[in-house]
Amino acid sequence: MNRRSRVGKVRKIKVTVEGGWVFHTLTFSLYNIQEYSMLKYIGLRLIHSLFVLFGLSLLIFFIARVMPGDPARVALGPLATEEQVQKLREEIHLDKPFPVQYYYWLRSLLKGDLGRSLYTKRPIVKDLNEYLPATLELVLCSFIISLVFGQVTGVLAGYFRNSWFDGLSRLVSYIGVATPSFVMAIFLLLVFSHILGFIPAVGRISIILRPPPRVTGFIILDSLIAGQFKVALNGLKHIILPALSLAVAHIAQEGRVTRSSIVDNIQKDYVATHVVHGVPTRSVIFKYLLKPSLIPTVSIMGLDFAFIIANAFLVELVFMWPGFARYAVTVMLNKDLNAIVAVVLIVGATFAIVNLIVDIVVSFLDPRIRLQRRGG
Amino acid sequence: MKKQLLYFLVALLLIPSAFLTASEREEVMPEAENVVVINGMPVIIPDPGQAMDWYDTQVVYNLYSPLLYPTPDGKLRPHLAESWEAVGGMLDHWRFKLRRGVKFHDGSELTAEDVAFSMERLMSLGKGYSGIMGKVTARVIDNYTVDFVLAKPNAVFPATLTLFWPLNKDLVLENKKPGEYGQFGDYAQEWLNEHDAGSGPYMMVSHSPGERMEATRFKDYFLGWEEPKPTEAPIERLIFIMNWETATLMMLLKSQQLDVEMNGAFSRKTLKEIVDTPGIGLKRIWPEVWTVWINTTVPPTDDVHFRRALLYAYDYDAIMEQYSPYGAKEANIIASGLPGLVKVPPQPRRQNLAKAREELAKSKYDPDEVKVVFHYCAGLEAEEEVGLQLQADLAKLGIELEIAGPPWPQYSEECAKPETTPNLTMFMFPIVYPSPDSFMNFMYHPSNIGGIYSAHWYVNREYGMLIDKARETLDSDDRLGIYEQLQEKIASDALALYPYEIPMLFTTQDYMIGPKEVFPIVGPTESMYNWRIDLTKKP
Amino acid sequence: MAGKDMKSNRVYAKRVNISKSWYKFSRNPLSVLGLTVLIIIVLAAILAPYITPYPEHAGPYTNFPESGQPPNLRHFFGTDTVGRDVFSRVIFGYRFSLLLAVVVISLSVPLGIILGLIAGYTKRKWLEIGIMRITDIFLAVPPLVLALAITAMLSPKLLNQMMAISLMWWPWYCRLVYSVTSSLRNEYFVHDAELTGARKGFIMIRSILPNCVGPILTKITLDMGFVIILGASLSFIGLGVQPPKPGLGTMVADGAKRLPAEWWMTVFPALAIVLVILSFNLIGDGLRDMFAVEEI
Amino acid sequence: MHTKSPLLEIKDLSVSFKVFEGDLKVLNGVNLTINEGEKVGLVGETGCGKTTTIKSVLRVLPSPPARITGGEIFYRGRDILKLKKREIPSIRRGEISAIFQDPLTSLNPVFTIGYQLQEIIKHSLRQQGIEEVSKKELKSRAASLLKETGMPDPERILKSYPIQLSGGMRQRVCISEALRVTVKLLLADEPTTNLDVTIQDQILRRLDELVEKRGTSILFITHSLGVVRHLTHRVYIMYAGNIVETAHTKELFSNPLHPYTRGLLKTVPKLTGEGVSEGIQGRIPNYLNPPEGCRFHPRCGDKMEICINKKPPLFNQGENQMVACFLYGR
Repeated sequence: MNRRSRVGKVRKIKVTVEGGWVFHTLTFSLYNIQEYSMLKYIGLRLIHSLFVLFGLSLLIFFIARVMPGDPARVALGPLATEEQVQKLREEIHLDKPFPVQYYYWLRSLLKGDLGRSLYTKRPIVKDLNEYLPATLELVLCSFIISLVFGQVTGVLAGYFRNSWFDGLSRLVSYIGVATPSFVMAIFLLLVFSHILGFIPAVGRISIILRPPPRVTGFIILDSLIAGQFKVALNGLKHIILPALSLAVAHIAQEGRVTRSSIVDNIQKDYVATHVVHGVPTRSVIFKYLLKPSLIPTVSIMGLDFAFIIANAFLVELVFMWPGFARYAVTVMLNKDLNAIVAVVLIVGATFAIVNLIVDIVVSFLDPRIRLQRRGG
Repeated sequence: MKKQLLYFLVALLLIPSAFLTASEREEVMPEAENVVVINGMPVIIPDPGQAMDWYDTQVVYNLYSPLLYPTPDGKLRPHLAESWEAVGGMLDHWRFKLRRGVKFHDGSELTAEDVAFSMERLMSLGKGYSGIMGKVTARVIDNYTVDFVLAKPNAVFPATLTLFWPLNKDLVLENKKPGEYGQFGDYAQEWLNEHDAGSGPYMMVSHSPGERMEATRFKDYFLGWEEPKPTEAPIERLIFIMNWETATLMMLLKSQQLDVEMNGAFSRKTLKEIVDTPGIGLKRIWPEVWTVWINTTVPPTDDVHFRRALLYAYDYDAIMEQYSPYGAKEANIIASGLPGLVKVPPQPRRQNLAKAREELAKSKYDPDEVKVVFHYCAGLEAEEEVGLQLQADLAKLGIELEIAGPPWPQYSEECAKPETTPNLTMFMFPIVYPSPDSFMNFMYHPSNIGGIYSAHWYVNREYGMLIDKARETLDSDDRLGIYEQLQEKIASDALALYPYEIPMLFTTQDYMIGPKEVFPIVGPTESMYNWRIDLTKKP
Repeated sequence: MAGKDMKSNRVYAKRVNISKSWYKFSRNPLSVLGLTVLIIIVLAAILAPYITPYPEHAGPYTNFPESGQPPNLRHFFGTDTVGRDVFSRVIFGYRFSLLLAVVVISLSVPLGIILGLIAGYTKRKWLEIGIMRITDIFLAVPPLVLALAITAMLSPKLLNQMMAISLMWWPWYCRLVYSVTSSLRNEYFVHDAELTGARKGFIMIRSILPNCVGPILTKITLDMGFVIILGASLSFIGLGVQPPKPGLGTMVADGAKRLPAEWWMTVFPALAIVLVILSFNLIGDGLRDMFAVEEI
Repeated sequence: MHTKSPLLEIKDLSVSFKVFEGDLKVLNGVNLTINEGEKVGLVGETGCGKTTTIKSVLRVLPSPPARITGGEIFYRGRDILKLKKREIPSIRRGEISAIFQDPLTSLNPVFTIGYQLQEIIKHSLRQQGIEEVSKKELKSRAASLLKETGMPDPERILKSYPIQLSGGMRQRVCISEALRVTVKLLLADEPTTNLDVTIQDQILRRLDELVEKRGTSILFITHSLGVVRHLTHRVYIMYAGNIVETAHTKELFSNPLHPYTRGLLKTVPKLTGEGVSEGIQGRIPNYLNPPEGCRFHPRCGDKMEICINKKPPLFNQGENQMVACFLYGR
């Protein structure tokens, strides 16, 4: 125990296979949540994340450095003269050795400057400010969809286990998990937009509509704030298909985890105790059964969120969603070094924060984690 | 109880699907009449000092006015400048008299001050089309006269000014941010990404890069808006969108959500579908020369006989026939639509396997022992087709052709060095400014060799001398003579295979009238001043 | 529970009894179906040059008059825009997908296992900390994002794709093995082995590794599916198998341009991807039952 | 001392569990009666069907796989098995209550003790027609319940989660839950098996006191004859889904009749959870294909021919003793 505590303790290792999905629930954390006060714990985790992000930036920088290729030439295009290219190379320190480049980058990062994108020719911070909300809107939306639908189907399938509904949800889950989100996107696009013509296929709102004044960057919210309900509804319709194609796999996944957790818990004595003591069925299912059953679902949510973001990289391409993920793919394809580092770090930071939130939420849901005495 | 609960919850799951059934159509009804939606490319840089890609140029032609304008037959006509001359016959000193009463979008008048400032800005930034013009110093002579002094004599200089769009000096300086250009700050580069400072037929309303740009009609445009016929209307509002998914674009076109598509990278199948779809059609715009560069520095294509053998082996008609309904025709070293084109005899234009074998026999390579590599830009099916056709043809000579289609950034980067450039690389070249120099200087001048514009890597001092000589020749007929001489030489060196030339194809709704004039260079045709809407056909 | 603990602290992993394992596996008919489908797919991919109707269509080949044909008897899945048989290309596409999966797994799993064993077993803190912190860095972003960045920075080739994905994959195994190892590190049977003077490598491989076999095998099966998804995703963006070689993701992306009119160019390759992943997942479920992977 | 009117009467209850291989006939015609105010013990080996019996009474048998194949359960004259679903909670809330074997798992780990206890009290009070109870009132009721069971510092306990309590404390909480209102019948399923011996004793005494005080009937399920001897008036001995013998506690211990009971008594006081080690050879039978006739016959030292073919009914032996064995009748 003492030997390990310096290194971090593996809190829980679980490789669960359910409905064709493997959950890498390797919740490994350097710090035991029960060893510290909440504030201190958050602080330590953030410091750890900073360290990881630092390593990540070093890794990307290193890879970019050893790769062949000339970002400056790519950025300026075929018509640029050699002097123009050379000038740009100096401007972005491409002519300097690796440590010096990294030093310059780190120095400007501390000033809150991520450098300029060679592709959009704008400060990257500005690009992120522009594109990130669109992706967050999409990801949150699909996160909510997968949460709600996953929970409901999971609870139903667990409670009515071995019924037709359970069978159906199992079938859907197999297919949902085996279908990559970009394939799902194309199928949904084909069916709902091309064949049925129900739903608009591209962008955040219809082309001729003017986006509402930006407040949050979330078009649906912004148009509600501006009182443009038509635009909000239009935005909602546009977000359905991409959000759904991101969500399907996770609906399937969360549904299966919730189901197995419900099935686990429903056989526990305490459920019988509640029933025997006359607690109404509704309370038993939606309170006493759901809360403990939620714990495994919530603890895979951080990973879920990360996968939704990653899948958004492709889904945004299919739906021409003008978001961060499409921007990320474009800068990657264009070898826009600064922007690549920035987008990878943003994804890493988001992931770290979401994971931290998830861990805290789980510890609140599960007093066993929060209150367990050390060494138990 | 259990069952009821189940049914209730299943119904709950189904509620969102009610959304799916609501119709899209009624919501898309335009707010204002005459909205035209145009498709462009991902990020547009609508700043004349930085614009470089043809997508930028298309947009800039709508927001700004160039100093000189091309004519549909590839010559020059006055625009912001009323007249121009080489001062004292010296080709390195040009004087331009400006048109009076030209208004910028903020109502202020365009003066020599603005023009000179814009040229200085272009030169200091060193971006965009500045490379094409060379080193230029601007001098204000009076309010409406400006002199440009060049580092090297250049008879073609006026033609390059179709790519020079003066900006509103006061507005630019008002909106500069601190930057590396001293008192000029950043030359308002950032501001100009999302605003305009021009005098063109349209004014920018909003721009979110990579997503959408909107512009409205500038009523005080100096060329004036002719009284429209009762059945026609000028276009009031432009919306540029950035989308390149073929299936999506087709859907937008068919549902009339997209009026003009000028990205133009559709495959043959899609083109056919467009022609067959009622309500939309194709418009032929500027010509593009489809070019397969042959790298002359790597084996086996460093042997001129081997190169010639390739040119004779290719079956030109096979693919051209497929595209002839869309205007494909034989290609030449420079694009048709330019004065000075010669149909050069040494350039093969028919498959001739006997001759190919003959040339192959003269070459130092044994066809069985060599491999030829062909690269094209990923996603461009029409380019892949050429490669596949060539592969089949070369197989008849026993030559193996390897085909690959790397994505654009990798592709253009490969072509930055002779040793990484594949044997064959395929591109489409439009005319950038109305002169054969637009093809010659960047493709064959020894000082410009390298990159996609000259992935043949053939350095020939004589070419350079001839190009420079043409630039020093004032008389245009003499100049064209030099270009003709040059083309013959180039053809005999077998630097490129030309599958065909085809006009850029825009897909438009049938209710779009236009373009009134078709220009051979990129940009002016796409100025929406050139287009109208037929109110009788628009639903 | 009490009885189980009392029995012994020796290796929990049971000796693999093939017929018993098969019995457990085959109790789930879906897993057997998955295995059958997978075997068919693998055989088809291996024998592709002999069994596909038009093997030459998997490479550079054009036949414009035949292009854009809907599915028919001569072309089960129709033809693409240059007249190549989609069915033949799908089968050849499986070759690249499976190859990718096999290479990635066989590169990353041994690396992950070795590093995980070392990190979990070693007494040198710096080594343990070092290895685990490096896995942290690789696991800090979803594998798709980092693999995409790396493949894009390298040139797009199948080989680079393999390298990039392998680089993303070993940390999962490293962490899995590490956590098992470090939890068994102080068990009696490990101490016993140490007291008998066995070499460290021997202890790691003979005493500790067998405890990881179940989860690792299950994870491998499911990861095959994951890697195929990842590969298809990358080649959907154009960073995988280069045309004219058929990559399943590339075919989906190319075909998508012709939606909805010529749907078969997209739908069949897409379904092919779903099918192979589905069969891996079904097998994974069966393996889970077989090893009864529970909380370790 | 206690009235003779039956409170709970189980008649010929048969329950089987459907599993992949077939039907497990776990209960094979169980007969059991509890009178008002009576303390009854139900003794048998692990796996003989004790828990299934009380789960049937409480109607919480997991179904499927369990199925009641025959019999009736009368509670104050009403057949519980024929009650409609919505009528059941009223019985659970005020009439019959239960304590389960494992205090560790019978409390919900993610809610505080106070929350769980108060909600149960609330529903039971509602059943008695007391609709609105203030939170404060609920809390003080919960606290006093805990106090009754001998819990120190009930205020703190209410705010705790089960994980923070020791086994004995948890079982006290369970007892509080079960005795939240004055119930008629308490089914206690091995309430102290998982606790250590000193605490067992304390808790059993406390439970006994509480039951006495309230006049509640209790069915003690246990495998410990010691517990039965001290706490109950009457005992049922169960073997493999059958009641094999019943008698007043004293009579049973002085004069056991059934061979199984006799074997059982020989093991006292070394009884552990590991089955009957000394007295009786063999193990409890497989429910998939239970022996024909008397289910005990394969292990019985006194078996006769008839035992192999015919299931013995309960024969009256004296006033209060009944035994299911052909040794005592035909």
